[in-house]
Amino acid sequence: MRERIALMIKADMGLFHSKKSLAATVSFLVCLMFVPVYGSSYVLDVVNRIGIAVIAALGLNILTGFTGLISLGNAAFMAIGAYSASWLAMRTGINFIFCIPVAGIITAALGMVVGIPSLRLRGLYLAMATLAAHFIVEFLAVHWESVTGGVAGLTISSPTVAGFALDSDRTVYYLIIPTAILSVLFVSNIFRTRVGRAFIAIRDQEMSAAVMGIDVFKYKLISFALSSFFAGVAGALMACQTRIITPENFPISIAIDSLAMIIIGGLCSVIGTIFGAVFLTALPEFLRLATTALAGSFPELIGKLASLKELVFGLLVILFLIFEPHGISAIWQRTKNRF
Amino acid sequence: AADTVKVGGLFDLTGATAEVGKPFLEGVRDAVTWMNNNGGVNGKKIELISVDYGYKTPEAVAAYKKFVEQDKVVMIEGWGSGDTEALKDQVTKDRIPYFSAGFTAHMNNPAKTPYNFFLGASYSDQVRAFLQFVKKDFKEKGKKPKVCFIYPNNGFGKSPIEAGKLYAKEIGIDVVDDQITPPTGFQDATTQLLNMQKQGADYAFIQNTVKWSAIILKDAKKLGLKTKFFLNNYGMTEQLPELAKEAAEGVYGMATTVPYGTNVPGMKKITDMHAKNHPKDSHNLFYVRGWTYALTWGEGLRIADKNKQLNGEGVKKALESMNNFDLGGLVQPVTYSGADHRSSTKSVVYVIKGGKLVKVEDIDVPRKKEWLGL
Amino acid sequence: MALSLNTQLSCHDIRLTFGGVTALDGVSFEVMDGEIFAIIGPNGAGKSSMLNCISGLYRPQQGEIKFDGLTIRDLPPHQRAKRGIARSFQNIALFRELSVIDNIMTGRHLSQRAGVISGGLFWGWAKCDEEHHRAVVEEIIESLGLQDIRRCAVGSLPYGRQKRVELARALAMEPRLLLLDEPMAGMNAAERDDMVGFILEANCRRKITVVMIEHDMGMVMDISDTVCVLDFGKRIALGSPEQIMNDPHVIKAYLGEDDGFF
Amino acid sequence: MDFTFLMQLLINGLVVGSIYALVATGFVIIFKSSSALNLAQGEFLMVGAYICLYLVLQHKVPFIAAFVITMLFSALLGIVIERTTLRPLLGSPVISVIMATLGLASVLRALLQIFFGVDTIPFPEIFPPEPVHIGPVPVSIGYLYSLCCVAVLLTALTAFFKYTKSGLAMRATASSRQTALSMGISVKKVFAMSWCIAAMVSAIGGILLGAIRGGVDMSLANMGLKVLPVVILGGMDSIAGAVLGGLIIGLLENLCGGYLDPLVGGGVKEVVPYIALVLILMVRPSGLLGSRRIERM
Amino acid sequence: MLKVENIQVVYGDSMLVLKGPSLEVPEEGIVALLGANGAGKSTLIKAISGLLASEQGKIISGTVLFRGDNITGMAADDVVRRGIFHVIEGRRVFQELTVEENLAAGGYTRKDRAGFRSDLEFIYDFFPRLAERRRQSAGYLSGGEQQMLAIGRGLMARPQLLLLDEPSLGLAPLLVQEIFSLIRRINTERKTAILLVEQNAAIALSIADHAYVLENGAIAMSGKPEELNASGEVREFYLGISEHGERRGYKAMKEEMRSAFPAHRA
Ligand SMILES: Nc1ncnc2c1ncn2[C@@H]1O[C@H](COP(=O)(O)OP(=O)(O)OP(=O)(O)O)[C@@H](O)[C@H]1O
Ligand SMILES: Nc1ncnc2c1ncn2[C@@H]1O[C@H](COP(=O)(O)OP(=O)(O)OP(=O)(O)O)[C@@H](O)[C@H]1O
Ligand SMILES: [Mg+2]
Ligand SMILES: [Mg+2]
Repeated sequence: MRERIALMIKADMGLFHSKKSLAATVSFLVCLMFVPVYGSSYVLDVVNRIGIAVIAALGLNILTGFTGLISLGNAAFMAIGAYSASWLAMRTGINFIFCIPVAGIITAALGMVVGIPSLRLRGLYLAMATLAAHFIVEFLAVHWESVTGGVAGLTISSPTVAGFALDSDRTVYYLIIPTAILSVLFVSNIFRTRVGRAFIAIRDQEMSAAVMGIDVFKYKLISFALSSFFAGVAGALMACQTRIITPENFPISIAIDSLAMIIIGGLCSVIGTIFGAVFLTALPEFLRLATTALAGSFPELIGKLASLKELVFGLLVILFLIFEPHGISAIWQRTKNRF
Repeated sequence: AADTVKVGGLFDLTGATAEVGKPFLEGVRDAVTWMNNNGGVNGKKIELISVDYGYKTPEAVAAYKKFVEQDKVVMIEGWGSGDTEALKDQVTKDRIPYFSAGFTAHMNNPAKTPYNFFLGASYSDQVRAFLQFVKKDFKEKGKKPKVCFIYPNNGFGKSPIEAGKLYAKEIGIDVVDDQITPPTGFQDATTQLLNMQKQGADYAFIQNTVKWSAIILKDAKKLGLKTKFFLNNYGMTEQLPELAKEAAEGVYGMATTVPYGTNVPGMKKITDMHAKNHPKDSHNLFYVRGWTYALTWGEGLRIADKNKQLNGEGVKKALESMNNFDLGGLVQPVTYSGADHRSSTKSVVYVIKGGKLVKVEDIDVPRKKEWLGL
Repeated sequence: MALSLNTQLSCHDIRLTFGGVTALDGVSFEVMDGEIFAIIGPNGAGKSSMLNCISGLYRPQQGEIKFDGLTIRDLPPHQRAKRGIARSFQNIALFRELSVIDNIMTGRHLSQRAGVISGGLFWGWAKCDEEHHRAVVEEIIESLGLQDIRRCAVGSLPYGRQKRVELARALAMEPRLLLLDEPMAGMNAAERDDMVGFILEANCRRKITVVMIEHDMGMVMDISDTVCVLDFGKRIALGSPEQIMNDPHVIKAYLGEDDGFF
Repeated sequence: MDFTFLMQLLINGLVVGSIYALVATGFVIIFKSSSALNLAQGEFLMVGAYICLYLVLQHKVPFIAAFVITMLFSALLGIVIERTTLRPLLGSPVISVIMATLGLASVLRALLQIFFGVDTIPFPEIFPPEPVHIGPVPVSIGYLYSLCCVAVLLTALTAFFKYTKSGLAMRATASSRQTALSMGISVKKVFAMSWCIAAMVSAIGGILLGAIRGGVDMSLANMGLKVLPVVILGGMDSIAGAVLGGLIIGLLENLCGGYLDPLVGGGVKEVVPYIALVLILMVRPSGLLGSRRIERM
Repeated sequence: MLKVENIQVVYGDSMLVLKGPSLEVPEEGIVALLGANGAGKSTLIKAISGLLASEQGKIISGTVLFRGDNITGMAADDVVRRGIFHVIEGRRVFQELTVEENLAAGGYTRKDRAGFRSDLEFIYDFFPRLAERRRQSAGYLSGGEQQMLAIGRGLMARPQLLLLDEPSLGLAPLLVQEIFSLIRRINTERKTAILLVEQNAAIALSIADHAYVLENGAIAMSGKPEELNASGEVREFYLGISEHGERRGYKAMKEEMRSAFPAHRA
């Protein structure tokens, strides 16, 4: 009896539900290792952007999907991460690689400050406070020229690791993708433990969470901190990838894209976040390639084709929501169950 | 195939600058067709691969990588300041000449950005020309003229301001005020104008695109301001009188390309192509600008090909060998050199009269060395 | 009956108003360690409000609440939970998207230690800790007969089952004081029997003091040690079940003359 | 001089605020029936403006007639959108609905681009270009119209929600769809109606804005985002709140633009609404006039 | 009047909850439906009122006939317009609306203004607590008050068939009696037929003309109240009456437990 229960517990707690899924994951990771060997720098650029999007969206999913606090501040957090890493690297001369986690921590601290209104604000009202944070950060990025370089922004020299310069898509890949994988693992783990459960409890029933002994405000702040940590790291990686950051790199549309990723991927699903990030980063790329190819044959139509791109994008989003309101992760679950 | 020359084109057809991006693209494309019909690049056809990047920098970067790796283009017709800035190191590394339709002065210093080009007087030189005009125009004795700059808070907006302030000081003009508008999406500039009025500015230079300039002018008209307004080469277009209506009357502005249909030798082929390809579209000087860009780098490609150096570096060299290359009056004659990518420092001042753009005068700004990149 | 005479919870002169509505009006009572204390009264009398004051969801405008002799009046709910107060709700307040197990696991929140970083790494002791508490929860699941639904999302369970999960979640906190708001509402006779069993077990075996609100008079009179009657926010009676049953005020305000249904 | 300056700022703030209020009202109507934020609000404005423009320019329809046709068209559009996009999403979480409105925004923008191109189309002068003077302050006539519209809409909509059966049905539906259904309220009809009304209100806003700006183009949609703080400040479920919020933000922007901008070198006007918003929300978590969230066990 | 025939219901494509029960409500009758938690009682009446659709539930076979018309799978609002009103279990009031607005929403499908007013008066008379709170948001009402409001809404609609899901939930004993006499009254005065789901089996059986027992999604027993009252199983599980014919008490159980674990903390 005891053993049975113990076994059951082990099975419940594992990240992988079967040997097969573990094997599949491992082989996928091995394949990922070899992308830079075969992929062109265009492909790598897209994959790198996906990796960054995964980290950022993962952060947002902690806050919005799991804790139920809708945030439009993700772009701002990414900006904070990007600027603080770059500023640190430039000012102190510390290797950029080490500035990335520090930037994450700085962003986490500021994220907590942004989270303070969550003490009193709920739902869309809180979302608006985070939107306010976005515009305030944007204002500072433009005006605090001594740190941010104003509208001209900052240019970062490429970091080096053990003599290797991370100056190409190929090399940056080995920084971004492992970070993304570690982030996925970390977040999956969080949701097997009490911290993750506390987040979900707060989302589902705040008062009853408080009565269970969960310090609601503290955990909301933790959620903000954790979420902005990942966004900050994503921002720092983005700085590393593009090597020039300006206020225009972090428009509100990035925050909205992050939201779209987690909703289309599946709220409170880690795997869904990955799918969402892939989908929303690759889709515009795909649509652009398609319309460019078409425009080659019908040059007169290029204007209309360009609009068509946006039309298809919007339609896909709507259709997705209609036919799979629980996101890609639900489709994934179903296909997985079939095997 | 060996008998084509590939050129990548990044255009904005759906993003924030689509309304100027579209006629520009059409101009470039018609010019390419025209060149191909008229001998091409010494018999080789130019293949323009155009991509709409929606004014989103990451998409521009991705498209650029595809151009270089998969399409193997020899040069790129770029567009805005975001993509240009983001790619400036990359193009230097890859040796890909990169034309942009932004006129920021810091792109014309080959010591820093050897592969970046644009065509026409920089924003800074336009402001200098404006200041020269003010100096001449201001008649009140014993007083210094007061000027104000109105610009949006972004790279494009700020680009000429420092240069402008320095030059104003140099020639004895007071800059009384900066008025900052949002980059996009405002419908009211009253507070900025009221503040400007308080400072008593005699002249104002609006560094903005036509639709936002029109809003500012309308509000100025509503407030009954006496200030004389000047626009840059994205504000002074055929659209201004349509949008700002009476408020546009008497407003001055700079043009780097002649308005569509102007009676200059180079215009005929343009109006012909237009009648053939877009009989219904109404066109403006951005369409002409597209032409001038394509004709210029088309010439570059031709020279490079003649030198048997049809690659990025060769095209750059070819462009830098151009001296007073004349496009039939469509744009000031083009001169590039290895040390200076200012194609011209001359601006043409227009004024709106009876809803039309009327040429006032040419203003040449000295080609000073220390102004390179500023 | 071996009831200790230590006061565990004392409420003194509690007054709670919402705008113009007076929900509680100078209510006082004491709950002994280990007893079953029932609060009854007509609808809207202020019973749930009283529990909310004890668990910290409402803050009374006036009065004193002491737990183990220390005032808890100004503590936020989670700190009261730390002191050992657990509760269930009248309108079920489970975490709808979580499974039954995870709902009950939240009850272990205070006993667990893992933080963000150790949790994220899920290595060594964080893992052991999780396994250990999981085992405790499995035990509670078994003793309340919830095995068959342990992996179900609670949102779609029938009302009666949800009430039971709520009790399990509260028990998982290993509280000293358990507040139950209508634990048997919506159950049939057989299920009521089970529920009474669970409550008595909690009280006797786990030594948990119980304060409960119930409209099932038969059950209240049978199992509680003390009954407090509220009406219009005022305490109208307090005493042993026998005293209450015969109290004319209580009969008039609450029970009715005809006691045919219990 | 300084007093005039203040007066100018105040009056300009009020009239500009009235446009915000008008747009914000569209948000509130949708929110009141479905608890969702319509992020395609800006595109709704654009549709109204473009349709009216198209009728006037291409078909030479007199402005009043064009206005009426635009209203009818918008109503129809509201219904079509409800049918095709919102109704299939009936059971989904609110956040999905919000996301869908974002997709909708893309679709509407793309369609408008395909039909009308990306150029700024000059708006015919439907109001006399000469401003009227309120005291020393010149005000564009378009803004006066918007003030009137706001006043009319405020009373009409408030009465509608408070005293009519349909208004009650809308509020009931927002509160709980399932329970509303069990009352015999047709949730579908309620949604159709609210999208219909919201689209019409937005069209009015779009036409006025187009007329005030003198041209219509894709950037008109930015107004949707711009007005968000207004809606939240007033309280998302209050028409009066939207109006109050609009006026307050209008005033605030102008006062800060007038007095603070010169001090810090511009751009304050853009953030100030947000800073004020957060401060006010900390005191009133559901906006100035929004109904408080019910949290009770 | 209402006839449910072999109805099968699944939730979310897979979970079969109703396994073909049939049931009938005669004109002007009161029918009680008993059953354990999770037996599917609420599901059954949701299937009648059309509210299943909003919970991912589906009727996969069987029919629901109302006065001879097939209303299987009809939209909930249409069902209400035909005269069937469902008082949902668990006090689903419109929290943000005031008490009076809630009642008005109950009368949404009505056309007669005068009757509307008099019914409102009638409800306030019957539930004075609601009258006191008429302008207050319903979300702030106590549990019992919300239940009163939910029932009040059902009365406002003046349906021909009223489906009541656990009306006595959370109501004080005195009020429970009153509510059930009210149900009787509505039944006789207004000729409203009633289908009643109730855990308090004793009182439900006391007013019903006919009763069904649902177990595991199927009808396990049905008959006149007297017949059910006589059944051992019903007595044991639903009425809580022991074999000896008296109400089962918990006193003994408590004594037993207390003596089994005597040592209380000192
Ligand atoms: N929305 C739903 N989705 C999935 N399963 C559901 C849903 N609603 C109910 N169920 C399941 O259907 C079964 C019957 O539920 P139902 O609510 O009809 O029971 P009931 O007899 O009314 O019980 P109670 O007395 O507790 O109200 C239960 O096992 C429940 O888990
Ligand atoms: N947050 C609140 N705001 C306003 N009024 C409230 C609030 N909470 C409770 N009330 C009012 O206080 C009174 C007492 O409510 P309470 O919930 O304590 O009653 P109760 O005794 O639990 O009744 P029931 O048996 O019906 O659950 C009610 O009239 C209710 O309307
Ligand atoms: Mg209560
Ligand atoms: Mg039920």
